[in-house]
Amino acid sequence: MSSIAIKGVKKAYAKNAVVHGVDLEIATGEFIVILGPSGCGKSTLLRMIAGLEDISGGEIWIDGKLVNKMEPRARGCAMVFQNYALYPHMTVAENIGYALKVAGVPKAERMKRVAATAKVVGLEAFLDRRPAALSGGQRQRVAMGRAIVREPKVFLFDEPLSNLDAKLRVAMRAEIRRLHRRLGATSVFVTHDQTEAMTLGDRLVVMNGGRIEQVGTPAEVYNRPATRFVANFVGSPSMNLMEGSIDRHGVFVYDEQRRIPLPGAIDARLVGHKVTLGVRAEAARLVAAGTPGSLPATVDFIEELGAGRVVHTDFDGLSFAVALSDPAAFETGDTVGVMIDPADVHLFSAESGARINALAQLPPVPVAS
Amino acid sequence: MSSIAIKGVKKAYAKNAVVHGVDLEIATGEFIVILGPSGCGKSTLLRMIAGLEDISGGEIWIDGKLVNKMEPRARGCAMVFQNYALYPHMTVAENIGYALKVAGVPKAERMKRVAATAKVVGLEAFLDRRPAALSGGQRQRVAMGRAIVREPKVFLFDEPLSNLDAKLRVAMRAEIRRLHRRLGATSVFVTHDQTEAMTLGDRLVVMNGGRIEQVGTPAEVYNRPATRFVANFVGSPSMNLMEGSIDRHGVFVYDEQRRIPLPGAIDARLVGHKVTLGVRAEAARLVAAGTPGSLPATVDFIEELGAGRVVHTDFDGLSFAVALSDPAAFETGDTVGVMIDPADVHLFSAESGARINALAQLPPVPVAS
Amino acid sequence: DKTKIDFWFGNSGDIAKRVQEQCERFNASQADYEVVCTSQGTYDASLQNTIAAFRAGQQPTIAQVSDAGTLDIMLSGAYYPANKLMTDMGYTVDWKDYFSGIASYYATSKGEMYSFPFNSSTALLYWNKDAFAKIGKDHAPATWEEAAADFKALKAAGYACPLGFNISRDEVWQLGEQFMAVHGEPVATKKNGYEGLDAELTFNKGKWVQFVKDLKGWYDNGEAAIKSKETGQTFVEAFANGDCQVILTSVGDHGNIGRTAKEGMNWDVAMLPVYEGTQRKSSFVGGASLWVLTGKSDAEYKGAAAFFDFIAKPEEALTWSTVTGYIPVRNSGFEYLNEQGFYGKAPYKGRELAISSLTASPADDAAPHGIRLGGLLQIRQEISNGLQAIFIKNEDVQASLDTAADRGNQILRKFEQTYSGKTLP
Amino acid sequence: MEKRATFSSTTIGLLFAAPMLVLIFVFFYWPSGQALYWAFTLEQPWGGGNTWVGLQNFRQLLMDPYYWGAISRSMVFGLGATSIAMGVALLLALFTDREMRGHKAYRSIFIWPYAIAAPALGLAFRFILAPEAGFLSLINQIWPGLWNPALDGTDAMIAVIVAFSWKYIGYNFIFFLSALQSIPRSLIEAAAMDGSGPMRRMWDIQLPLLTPTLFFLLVINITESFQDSFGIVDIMTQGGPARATELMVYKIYFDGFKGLDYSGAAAQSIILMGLVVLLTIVQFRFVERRVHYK
Amino acid sequence: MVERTPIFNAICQIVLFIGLLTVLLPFVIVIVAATHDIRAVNTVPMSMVPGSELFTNLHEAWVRADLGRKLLNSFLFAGTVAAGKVLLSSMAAFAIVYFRFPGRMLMFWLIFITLMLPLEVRIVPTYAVAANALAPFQAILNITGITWLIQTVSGLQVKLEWGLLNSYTGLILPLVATATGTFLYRQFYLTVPDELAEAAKMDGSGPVRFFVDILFPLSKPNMIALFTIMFVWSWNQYLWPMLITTDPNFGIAVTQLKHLIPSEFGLPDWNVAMAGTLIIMAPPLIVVILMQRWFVRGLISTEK
Ligand SMILES: Nc1ncnc2c1ncn2[C@@H]1O[C@H](COP(=O)(O)OP(=O)(O)OP(=O)(O)O)[C@@H](O)[C@H]1O
Ligand SMILES: Nc1ncnc2c1ncn2[C@@H]1O[C@H](COP(=O)(O)OP(=O)(O)OP(=O)(O)O)[C@@H](O)[C@H]1O
Ligand SMILES: O=P(O)(O)OC[C@H](O)CO
Ligand SMILES: [Mg+2]
Ligand SMILES: [Mg+2]
Repeated sequence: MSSIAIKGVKKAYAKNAVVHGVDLEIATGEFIVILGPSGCGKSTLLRMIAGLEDISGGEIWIDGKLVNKMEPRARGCAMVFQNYALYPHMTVAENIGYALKVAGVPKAERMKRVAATAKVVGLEAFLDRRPAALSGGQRQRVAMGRAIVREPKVFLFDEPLSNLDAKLRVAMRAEIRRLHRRLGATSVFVTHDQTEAMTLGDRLVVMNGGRIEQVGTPAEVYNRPATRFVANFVGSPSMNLMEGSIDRHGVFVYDEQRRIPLPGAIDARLVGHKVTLGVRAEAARLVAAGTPGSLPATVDFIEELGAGRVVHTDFDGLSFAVALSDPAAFETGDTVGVMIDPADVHLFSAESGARINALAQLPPVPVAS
Repeated sequence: MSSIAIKGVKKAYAKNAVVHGVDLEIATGEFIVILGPSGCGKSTLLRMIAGLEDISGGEIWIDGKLVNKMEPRARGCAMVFQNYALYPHMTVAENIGYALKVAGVPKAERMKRVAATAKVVGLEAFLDRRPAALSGGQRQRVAMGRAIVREPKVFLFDEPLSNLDAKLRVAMRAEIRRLHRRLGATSVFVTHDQTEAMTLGDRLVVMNGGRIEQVGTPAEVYNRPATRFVANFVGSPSMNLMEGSIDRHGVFVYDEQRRIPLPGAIDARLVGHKVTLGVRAEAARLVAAGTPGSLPATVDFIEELGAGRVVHTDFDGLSFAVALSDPAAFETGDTVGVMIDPADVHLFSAESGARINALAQLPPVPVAS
Repeated sequence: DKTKIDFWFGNSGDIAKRVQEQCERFNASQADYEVVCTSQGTYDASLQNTIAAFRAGQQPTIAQVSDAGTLDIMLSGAYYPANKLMTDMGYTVDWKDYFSGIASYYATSKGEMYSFPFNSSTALLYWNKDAFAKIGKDHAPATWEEAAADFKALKAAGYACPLGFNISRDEVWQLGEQFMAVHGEPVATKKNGYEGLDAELTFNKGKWVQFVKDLKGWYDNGEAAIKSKETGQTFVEAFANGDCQVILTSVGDHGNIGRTAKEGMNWDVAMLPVYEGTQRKSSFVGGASLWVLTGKSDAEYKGAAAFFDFIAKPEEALTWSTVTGYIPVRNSGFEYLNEQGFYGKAPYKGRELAISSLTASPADDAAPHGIRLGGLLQIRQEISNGLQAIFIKNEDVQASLDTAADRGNQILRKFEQTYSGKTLP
Repeated sequence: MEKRATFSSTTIGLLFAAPMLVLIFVFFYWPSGQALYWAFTLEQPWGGGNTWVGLQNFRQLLMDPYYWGAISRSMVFGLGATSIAMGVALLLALFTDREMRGHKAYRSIFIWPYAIAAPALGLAFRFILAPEAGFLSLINQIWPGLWNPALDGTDAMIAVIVAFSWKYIGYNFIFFLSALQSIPRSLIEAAAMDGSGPMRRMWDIQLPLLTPTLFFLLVINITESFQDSFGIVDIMTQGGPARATELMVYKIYFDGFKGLDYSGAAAQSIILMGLVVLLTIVQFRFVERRVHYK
Repeated sequence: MVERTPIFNAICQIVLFIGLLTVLLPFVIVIVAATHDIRAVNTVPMSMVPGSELFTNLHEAWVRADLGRKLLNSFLFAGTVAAGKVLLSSMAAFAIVYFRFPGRMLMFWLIFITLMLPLEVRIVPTYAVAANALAPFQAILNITGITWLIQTVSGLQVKLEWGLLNSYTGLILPLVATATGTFLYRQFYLTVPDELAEAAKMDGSGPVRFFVDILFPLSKPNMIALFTIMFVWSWNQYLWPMLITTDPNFGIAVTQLKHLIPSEFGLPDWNVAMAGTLIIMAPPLIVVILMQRWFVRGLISTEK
């Protein structure tokens, strides 16, 4: 049974629509990550689930109950806020225990549950401190503790890691993951950081401009992006995208010099149509300039990543990134050849941005210059 | 000739020393990144260069002039602040042109230079807006423009990207890189994000607790960390570190079950001493449990990164990460073997944390179980 | 238990202390009543607070109202007339015993006393004998002509302030009203208002205009100086300090000056001068009287009557006059003081001149013995404003006094309109 | 300006506001309403009754040149005192904010004047500013007659303005200093890097960023200049000499409370209230429109 | 900052120092005058060398103005007014900021306008209301005919009466009814992050709990700042206390100044007056000095 069902949910602020009819089913115990750029309506959706925002249209069901008109406290959700929203004048113990206190849980029982929660989030030693005397990571843990203590059916996270520094973010990610495994509660996690999304989610929901672009496992989303937007948004460096059209020979034409053969037979209806071609940086290879089948480019600059490097090349103004795991044999300014395996090519309709599915699944075909 | 020379510079706030004698030479046109955890004194060092902070000891030379007692404005440095520090009551054009106005540049000339700068940072369309009406990335650009317009000898950046979201951070990184290539001014860039540091710097300066731990190119720092601190701090996921000692056979002993042979002859003086052994996640391999020469471990969890994945394994409580580029053949809970190539091993003195150099340079030796 | 009655008064400072002492003496003298005496700070405040409290139904039993506020309360209907009170409470008072000047200031046209004269005074001329000796004089000027010569001489002898005066609202009464009184000139038509609310101010038409011009002349010549709180020293302080040689002020200040005068300074008082050829008339009574307000219980009224009875005792008059400077309000009190030889004793000598001044007119004189104008405090303010225009802004004397009279008349008309339909008792 | 997170219960909201609303109804609006009624009548001071006179009170006032004098003097006083109190406080706050030696002492002492009661203040200043006895008597010894607030209207106005300003320097100082301290340090540093010296920074950066505070204080100072001036004028000059310091509030108090002309005073109150409301609305429009950078 | 601006620094220091003198001078004069005897204090010009009569004068002022009792009253009065303002203002501001109901802005303006019309101006009608604080309601009942209705129906004469003259309540309530506090609190509430209210909602608390558990304790620095301002303000009130308390038992310290100011009819003992002034102005000064740290902090968070 699904834990949360979102049916055609819409949101408008004074006629200004920001969520345009979202449908989503979340299974019990699932960890769902909502990913999307700033302003796309992620928080709004999450807050509608929480009950902090009125729903302008559609229905939200939690555990089989229609909650559209239900108060936040009645919905059985707990929320972790981006800035944690800890009560600054309360100690850690009081922060964690506040929901229980409001619910009228007797003091002894409350203290027991707070202590148990503190153990889960590793804050036993800090129960008497105020939030101001905690580090960022510890505050984050208090926010988690506050959510856990109520034993909610659903956890809602609104970018809970974005205020932490890079190193800590990675560590907390692992911790959230572990916690989820342990508690097994349905979780909805909002972020605009794709690494976070990839590493955390059982499934990702990629949103853009108030609409869902794709729902799928991290691997699906990465390997078969449903839209050009998803292709561009997920993955670092971003997928290389080129605008062009398909000619009669089943070749993608970017300009006269740069033609990329496409795998398999082309649906006749696509010929002459504008499409976007995408190639992941790690799917392309760099070869010596002039290698047959390669496209000529110059090395713009090289990003050293330690474990690898990204070579940014330049196709007459269009930049194209190639990820290498071996040390680069090239320097800035060198002319090189970029090799693209047709099997690794993604095609999107230039018009709608939707994936053109047929192509990538066909067997590769030898490259013609 | 070096553009900036820092000689034995110290800083103490009311007897509380926060920078303990730093020496650093920066060549003209170089892009230096100062990397280190929060509170290590990065900003303080940068601000001493800028003249925003008095110097408690040592000397700072810029362009051959001792600047210890020089006013900020006289030093010819421009600074980009973490929160941008834009003047909220001025338009973009006024923000960018303020330094020129103060310098008494006539209005016509000023407007010309502001327009030119705006073009460089891509803000032509926003010149009349106030900062409040700009997005994060645009604000960042204004801050850059404000620095550029003065054509300074030195650019100082204090975590200028940390307020941006992940996607934008990557894009701005590339922009700063390009700008540096174009203007060629000496730049000092402070960050605590190691990816940023690796991708931007000609050389990195890794700081910790008010001291420099290592100075070197990104590759040097990544491949030959000078201290255990650097090894741990640089790279994502962090280098796997294990405490142990070296036995007479030149083998690193972690516990009775886990012994890792070390390459080459061991300096006799090291035998029996406590050391820290480090292996990067991408230097280790996962093999079937029981493979000779492998160390037994269980798979804790797997982080899907799209272009690769990190398998977190567990050595009886000690976690060990292995990065894979191919899809993992293992699942959480599986028992696996971790394979470490002695050539990829880093050794640090457990006492001082300093790299023990001799080892890694020697040719690899076959692994004994 | 004792019946408590409230008594609000306006004096402050030393005089307030004396009032308190009197209250304590009364409380100690009998066991039935306790009078709670509260200073409201100034005469104005006493009246205002009383009105506010009355409107709120929280009025005191007894309130002190200054001479100038008399008509404001007389038309209110908010009081229990003194004569009726005493009769109702079983006291017989010989109303004839009051000095006629004092009585007529507070009585109705039929001669009924509606309030009890309490601290009565009149203006006197204070002069520095030492300074006058320097110019070869051993007596105070009796006429303004003589005074003018004295001021000139004093100035010539090096005195910076032969005459000290002030023209603030609270200090114009001795310069204006009292001047007109002793010269027998009307302040307003209808016998200074005694004969109707439609009286009009006339102070801008008689001798007083000349006096103001003279005063301005002395002032311009440096023979007279304005001394006030604002200049750092009031003219009373300046006199006591020996800085000013002549001042006109209330006999109420006699005690105060005696206590604060510079050591060894010889000074004395005299009646206000008149212009030559003028027959001296009685000066007006100053100070304040006590009113009993309506809406209180019989017990409280009994207490009030007892209090009035107490303060009317000759011994009280003696004590009161001794410590303040105020005059006894009744013949019997005056006689008692005389019997005690009070006016012969050093610090008190001269105070009898106040009585002489108040009774200077022949008994059959028809001139009014007071002023009965509504809003008199505001009118004084207009006079003060007029004088300030003259002395400070050097504006024309006649024009300024005309303006003051004009504005004063507006006040009178508004008063008349406010009480339209009412007539003076 | 608006909250995202709000509560929906109107009843509870009203209950929270109720105590304040009841109090202002009883002690502000009801009496003010009464004053409004009096303004159209002639009210007997002892409460014996009143006569309806329509606009007569207003007509008389508006035809009285002295009343217009009081209005213009009030403006002079309000603007003069406000600009001195705010100007000096601003200067002191700007300089104190530079955190030079002794700034902690300055910071605490400059606040002191606010703690002093207007009457006590009036007393002290009367003492200080008295032309013959006070400390300014020195001036008169050098240039005789130069300073005489007792007889010179301008001097008197200066004296009350100075006394009022002195008190409000403390008040304004606190607000300016807090506002200055909440300007991000990095803005000042950025300006320093841009080559701007301390004085220039004050002018270019700090002052513009203080504008919201400036306007807030302007409203408060002007309204306070109506209120607190009363105690000072009453003790120092009583509106004199020659009406030179007769301000609107003082005149209302004097005519109504001392002169027992309740109706005339009520009419003046109505005019004053209209004036202040107007002034504040103008200021608010200005604040809302021009001053918010966020 | 590494800045060498010796001339400008010197100018600043000089200006600050002059400011310091200007601020301190009146205090010094009051103190010195309080040490003189009556003659010395009336000498022109007064000597700035302190005399030896301080304690005599303080004692005399203390006794004469009955300062023991009056100071106690002042503390009670100023403390309650300040506390009342803090409480009512925070509640009213809460209603204005955190609720959406029709007439909310009207309410804000109704409260705000009270900032503008000083008590001095409407003192007489206010006094009348203080005499019977229920008079407005009585009047409403009368005008609407409810009184008549009740009387005809039940024969009972409705007579609401609550006199406040000469009571602490009367001294305090009218002064509580002003807007400054509401204004400051509103500014502060606007800076409180929305997430805090949302977190509380998620934790199950309604508006009342949120106010009591979160908002009120959070505003502690503002509370202290407002309390200090209001304490000083109330302590220094003059006209209203003077009017409403005719019973010396309810008198407060500041109005006692008038008993100390030498009147034309009394001795010019300014030394005692100044000694009294010294005593009377000390408590608010001490409060300001003690609260200073919190005070500035409280305002910082309100301002921005
Ligand atoms: N209270 C509001 N009134 C009007 N518009 C709003 C309001 N709250 C949000 N919006 C608008 O709704 C859109 C979606 O906002 P939302 O906060 O859901 O974005 P988000 O995806 O969470 O972005 P971010 O990553 O920046 O948090 C934005 O365009 C925003 O401007
Ligand atoms: N004005 C100051 N007074 C006292 N100590 C200070 C001051 N400024 C900084 N410090 C201390 O100096 C140390 C170094 O601070 P610095 O700001 O240089 O750190 P950082 O490396 O820039 O850290 P972050 O990444 O958090 O910006 C810290 O421990 C900090 O607490
Ligand atoms: O000084 P007094 O007490 O005599 O009174 C003077 C005047 O008569 C007051 O109106
Ligand atoms: Mg969001
Ligand atoms: Mg820093």
